[in-house]
Amino acid sequence: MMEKREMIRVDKLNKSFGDLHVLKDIDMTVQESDVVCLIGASGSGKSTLLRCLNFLEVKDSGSIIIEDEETDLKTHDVNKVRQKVGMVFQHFNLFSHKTVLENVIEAPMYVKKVPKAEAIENGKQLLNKVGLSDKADVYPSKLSGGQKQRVAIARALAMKPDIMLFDEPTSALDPELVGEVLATMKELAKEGMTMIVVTHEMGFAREVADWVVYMHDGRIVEVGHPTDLFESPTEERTKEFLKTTQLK
Amino acid sequence: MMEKREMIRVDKLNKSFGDLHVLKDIDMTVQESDVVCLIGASGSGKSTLLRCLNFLEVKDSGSIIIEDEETDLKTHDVNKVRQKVGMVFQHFNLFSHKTVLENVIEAPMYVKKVPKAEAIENGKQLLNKVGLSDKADVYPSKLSGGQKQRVAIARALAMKPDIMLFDEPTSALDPELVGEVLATMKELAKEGMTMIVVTHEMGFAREVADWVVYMHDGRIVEVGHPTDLFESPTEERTKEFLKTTQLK
Amino acid sequence: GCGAKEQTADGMKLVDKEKFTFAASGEFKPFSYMEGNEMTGFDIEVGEAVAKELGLEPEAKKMKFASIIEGVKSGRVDAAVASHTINDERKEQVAFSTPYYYSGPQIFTRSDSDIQVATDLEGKEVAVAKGSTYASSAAEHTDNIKQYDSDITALRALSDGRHDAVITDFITGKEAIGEGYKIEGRELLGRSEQAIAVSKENEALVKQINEALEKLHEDGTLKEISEKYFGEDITVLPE
Amino acid sequence: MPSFSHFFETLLSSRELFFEAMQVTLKLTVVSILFGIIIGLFFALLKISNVKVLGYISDVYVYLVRGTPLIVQIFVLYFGLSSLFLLPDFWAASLALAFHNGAYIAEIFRGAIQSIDKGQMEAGRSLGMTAGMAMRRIILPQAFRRALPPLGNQFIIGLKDSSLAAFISMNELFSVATTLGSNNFDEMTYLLIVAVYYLILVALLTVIVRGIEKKLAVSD
Amino acid sequence: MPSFSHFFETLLSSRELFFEAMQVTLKLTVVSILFGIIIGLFFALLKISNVKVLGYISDVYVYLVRGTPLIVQIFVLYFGLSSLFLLPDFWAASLALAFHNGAYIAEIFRGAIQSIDKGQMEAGRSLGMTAGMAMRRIILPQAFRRALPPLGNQFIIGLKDSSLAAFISMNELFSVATTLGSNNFDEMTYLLIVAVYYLILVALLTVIVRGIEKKLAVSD
Ligand SMILES: Nc1ncnc2c1ncn2[C@@H]1O[C@H](COP(=O)(O)OP(=O)(O)OP(=O)(O)O)[C@@H](O)[C@H]1O
Ligand SMILES: Nc1ncnc2c1ncn2[C@@H]1O[C@H](COP(=O)(O)OP(=O)(O)OP(=O)(O)O)[C@@H](O)[C@H]1O
Ligand SMILES: [Mg+2]
Ligand SMILES: [Mg+2]
Repeated sequence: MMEKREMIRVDKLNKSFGDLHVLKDIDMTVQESDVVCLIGASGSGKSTLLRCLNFLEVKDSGSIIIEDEETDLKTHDVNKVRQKVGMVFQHFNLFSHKTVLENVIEAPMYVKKVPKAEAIENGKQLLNKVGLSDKADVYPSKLSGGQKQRVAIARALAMKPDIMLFDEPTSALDPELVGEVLATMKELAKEGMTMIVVTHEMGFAREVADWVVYMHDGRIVEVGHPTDLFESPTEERTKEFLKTTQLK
Repeated sequence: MMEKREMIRVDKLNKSFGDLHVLKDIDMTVQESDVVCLIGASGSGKSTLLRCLNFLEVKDSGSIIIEDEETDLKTHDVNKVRQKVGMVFQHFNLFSHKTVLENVIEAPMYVKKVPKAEAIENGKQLLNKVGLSDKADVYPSKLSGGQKQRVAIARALAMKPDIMLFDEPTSALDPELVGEVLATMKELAKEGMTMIVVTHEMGFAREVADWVVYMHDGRIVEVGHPTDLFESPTEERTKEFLKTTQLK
Repeated sequence: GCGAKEQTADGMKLVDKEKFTFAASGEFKPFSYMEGNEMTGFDIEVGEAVAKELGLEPEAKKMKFASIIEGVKSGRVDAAVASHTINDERKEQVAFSTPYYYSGPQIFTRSDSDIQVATDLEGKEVAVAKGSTYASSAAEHTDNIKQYDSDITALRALSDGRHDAVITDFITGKEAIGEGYKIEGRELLGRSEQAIAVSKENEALVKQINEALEKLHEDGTLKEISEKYFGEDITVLPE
Repeated sequence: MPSFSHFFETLLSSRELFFEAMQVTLKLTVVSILFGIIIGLFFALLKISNVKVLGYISDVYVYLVRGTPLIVQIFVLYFGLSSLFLLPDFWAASLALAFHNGAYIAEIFRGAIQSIDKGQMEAGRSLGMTAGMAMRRIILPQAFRRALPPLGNQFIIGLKDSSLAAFISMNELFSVATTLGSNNFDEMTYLLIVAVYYLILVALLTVIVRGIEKKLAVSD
Repeated sequence: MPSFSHFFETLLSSRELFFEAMQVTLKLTVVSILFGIIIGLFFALLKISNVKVLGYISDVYVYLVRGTPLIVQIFVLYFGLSSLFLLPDFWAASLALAFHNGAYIAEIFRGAIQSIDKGQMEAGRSLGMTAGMAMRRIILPQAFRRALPPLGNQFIIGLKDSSLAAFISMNELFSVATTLGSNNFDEMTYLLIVAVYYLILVALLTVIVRGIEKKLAVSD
C-alpha cells in the first residue's frame, strides 16, 4: 500500500456544534484505491466526518488535505476541490424535478460546462454501468429505493471524482434491495475507486474493505483489517460495540 | 371449556371494500375468558375482523352475536353493545388534548354518565393497575410508546367491557418497550378477561392464548392450540406462513 | 411637489403642456357621469369650456371622488372640476378658483316623515356623503350622523327605510327623486359655493382659470351649460 | 407626502376621533369573527358530513364568497337584506363581514378537522361515543387548537377588511380617516395616520393570538 | 333586489363596457401578480439569506403590507410616488398592487423553499455547485411547483383586490360597476352583475391553475 498516492490526509480535525464536540482530533490517511469502512454507534460522528471531507460542514480546526492540496474554505475554491469528491447519501437526494438522465448530466453540464451531447453520452454509459439504461427518462419518484441509490451513484460518478464517500447508502432500503446497491459499489471498488463508506453491512466490509475504522464519541478508537477488527478487536469499546450491535 | 358462556358468535360474516372481498364466510365462537390470538399475513383481514366486532366497520352479511344479543346496526343501538367490547389500537389513539387521567375517565363520565368522583377513583385504580399512577396528570405526548399503550388499555377497561380486542398492540413499539405492554395483557388474561389479540408475538401466544386462529386471504384457515398450531400445523398455507414470517 | 410637470411660457405647470387635465368622479349625475366610455355632465362641460379659453385641449380624467384632491396635490391632474365646495380648511390645502356654480344643502326625508325644518333634525339619524361639507351642517342639529360613500348610497338607504334624513345638495336630491327614489325634499339649508381646485403651487394656472371663468360668464357660456342640465342658471350668486 | 411635523400634529389632534373609531373597528372585528366562527364551523361540518347535497351547499357558499370582492358582498347583503328586514347598521355590517369571514373560516376548520388522525374518532366510537359526541368532545377541541394559527391570521385579515364597512356608514377607522381627509383635503396625512392605528392593532392581535397558542400548547 | 328580468336585461345591455373593463382587470391582475412574484421572490431570498439585517428588512416589508388595509397602501403608493415621478396610471396601479401581492407571495415562497428537503441543496453542493446555482437550478424549480397551489390562491385574491384600483382611476370592473350604478341610480343591479363577472374570472383562473398544476405533476 505504501507506494500508492495519498488521496486524503486528515490532521487533528475538530468540529463542534455549539457545545457539542462531535469530532475530536481525527487523524486519518486514505490512499489511492483504498476502500475504508467507517463503523460506530449512532451519534459517534461518522456522518459529520464524511460531511467535513466534502465541506458540507465547516471544520473548526485541523487540516484536510485532498490530493496534496490543503483545503480551507477561506482561501480555496471549495467547489473545485469538491468536484474531486463524490458523495452518496442515505436518502439518495435525487433531484426530484429531473429525470434520471437529467440528474446525471446536471452537474457536468452546469458545473463543468461539458457540452450537452458529451454529457448525455457519458451519462448513458454510467446508467448502463449501474444497470439502469432503461430508466433514463423516468422521474425519480417512479424508482425503487435501490434504483434511486444506483442513480445517485451514477450522478456522483458523472463528475469523474477521484474519491467517493458513501453515508449509509443502504440503510434506507428494504432488505431485498440492498444487494443491488452493494453490487454496484463492489464493482466500483474493483475498478480501483478510492472509497470511504459508512455502513453496517458486515458482509460488504469483509469482502471489499481494505481497512475498517471504528469511531466512538467523536474519536477514532480502532483501525484494522476487517477480519482482524471484527473477530479480534483490541479495544474494549470496539468489542462492546460489536457485541451489542447487529451488524448484518 | 364447554360449560363457559358464549361471548361472541360470528356466523358467515362477509365484508367487502368495493370490489375487494376482505372477509369471507368467517365463523368463530369465543367463550368467556378465552384468549384468542389472531395471526396471518398483512392484508389477510385480521384488523377488519376485529373492527367488525366493534362495529368500526359495517358487515355486509352474516351475523355477529355478542353475549347472546344479535347486533345489527339498523335495529340495535350499537353504542350500547360497543360498551361491552373494549378496543386497543396499534397506534394507541390516546386523546392528545387530555391528560392521562382525563383520557381514562372521559368515556365513563360522558357515555355512561358515571359521577365524576367515581370515575376518577376508578380511573386512578386502573392507572395503578397498569403501573402509571404517577402519570395521571401528564399529557400523552410526554409518554413513551409503551406507556401510551398501557394508558390505552386502562382507558378501554374503564368502560368495564366484557371483551377486549387488541390490534397489534405492540407492533408500533420499540423492542425494549414491548415487554411492559405484554405483561399488562398477561395479567388481564389471568384475571379472566375474554380477549382477541392480533399479534406477531409468538411468546405471548404460546404462554397466554387458549387457541390461535390463522387467517389467510379473508378466511380462517386453521384454528388450534398454540403449541399444536405453531409446531405441527395441518394446513399447507399455515406451514408456509410460519416458515416465511419471523414470529418473535 | 409636482416634480414631473411641464411648465408653459406663462408659468402654468401642466401634466401635458398641450392639455388641460382635470378630474371628476363620473359618479355624480348630472354634474359628471358616463355616456358610454365618455365622461360628461355639467362639471365636464365647464371644464371643457375652460380648457378652450386657455387654448388647451381638454382631458377629463375619471377618478374616485375620494382620490381627486390627492390627484391635484400630487400633480396627477392639473385641476379638479368636480363640484368641490369651498371652505376654510380646504383653502389651506389647495387653491380655489372663483365659484363656477352655487348650490345648497337640502333636507331630504321619506314622505311619511314629519321633519320639515332644520330644528326638526334634533336627535334624528341623519346621513350624509363622506367628504361632503354637509356633515357639519348636520352636526349643528344632531349628534347622530351616518357617513356614506356617496350621496346616492345615502339616499338609497333612506329610500330603503334606513335613518331619518339625508342632507345633500338639492340638485342631487332632485335627480334621485326623478329616478324614482321614495324621498321628498324639505328645507334648504343655505348656500354653498363650488369651485375648481388647483394645486397651491400653481398660482399661474388659478389666475388663468379665473380669467377664463369670467369670460365664460360674460359670454353666457356658463348660463347655457347650466340651463341645459338644470333648466335654470345656477352659475350666478342668487340674491 | 406630508411633512413629519404636520403628520405628528395631526396624529395628536385627531386622536380622540380615532380612538372612538378604533373601538368601532374592534367591535366590528370581534363580532364578525365570532359569528364567522359559528358560520364557518357550521359549513365545515356540512362539508365533512357524508351527505353530498350538504357538501355542495357548503361548496357553493365558499365559492360565492371567495369568488367575489368583499365590497360587493357588503353592498349586496346590506341593501339586499334591507328589502327584507331592517337590521341596525352595526349588525348589518357585522353580519355581512361574518358571512365573508365564515367562508374562509369554514375552510380553515375543514382542513383542521380533516387533519386530525382518524384514529381519534375511532377510539371515541370504540368507547361507545356517538359520532356527534366524539366530534364534539374529541375531534373539535383538537381541531380548534390546530386551527388557531390560521384563525389568528384570519382575525387580522378580518380586522383590515372591516375597513370596507366604511362604505355602509360605520364610523370605523378607515371611514373616519377618509372623512377627515376629504373634509380637510388632506387624505394622505389621515391615511398614514390610520395605517399607524391598524399596524398597532395588528401587532396587538398577533401578540394575543401567540399568547393563546402558547397557552393551548400545554398538551404538546 | 332587482327583478330577474331587469337584472338580465341590464347584464346584456352593459356587456360591452364590462368586457372592456374585464380586460383592464385582467391586465392589472396579471401584471401585478407577475411583478408580485419578482418582488416576493426577492424578499423570500432576503429572508432565507443568512444575513440577519436582510431578514429584518423582509420582515418589516411583510409586516407593513399585512398590517395595513390595501386601500391605504394603494393611496400612499400612488400619490406618494406621484410626488417623486409620474408613472402612467396603469403602471402606478399595477405596481401598488404588486407591492401588496409581493408580501404574500414572499411568504408563500419562503414556506415553499424551506419545505424543500435540505438534502437537495446538499446534493447540489456535493456535486460542486455554488449555493446560488443550487438555489437556481435545484431548489427554486421544486419550490415553484410546491408554491403553485397557494400562488393560484393568491392570484384569485389579487384579481379581487384589483377592484380597489378603482380608487386610482382605473376603469376596471368594480369602477365601471359603481359608475354605472350611480349614474343609473341602480347600484344593486350593477353590483350583482359585476359579481357575475368576478365569479366567471375566478372559475376560469381556478381551471387554469389546476391545469398548470397537473402539467407540472409529471415528475410525481
Ligand atoms: N447540524 C447539526 N447541528 C447540531 N448537532 C448536530 C448536527 N449534525 C449532527 N449533530 C450532532 O452531532 C453528533 C454526531 O452526529 P453524526 O450525524 O455525525 O453521527 P453519526 O455517527 O452519523 O450517527 P448516525 O449513525 O445516527 O447517522 C450527534 O450528536 C448529532 O446530534
Ligand atoms: N377502509 C378500507 N377501504 C378499502 N380497503 C380497505 C380498508 N381497510 C382495509 N382495506 C383492505 O382490506 C384488506 C384487509 O385489510 P386488514 O387491515 O384487515 O388486514 P390485516 O390483516 O389487518 O393486515 P395488517 O397486518 O397489514 O394490519 C387489505 O387489502 C386492505 O388494503
Ligand atoms: Mg450518520
Ligand atoms: Mg391490521
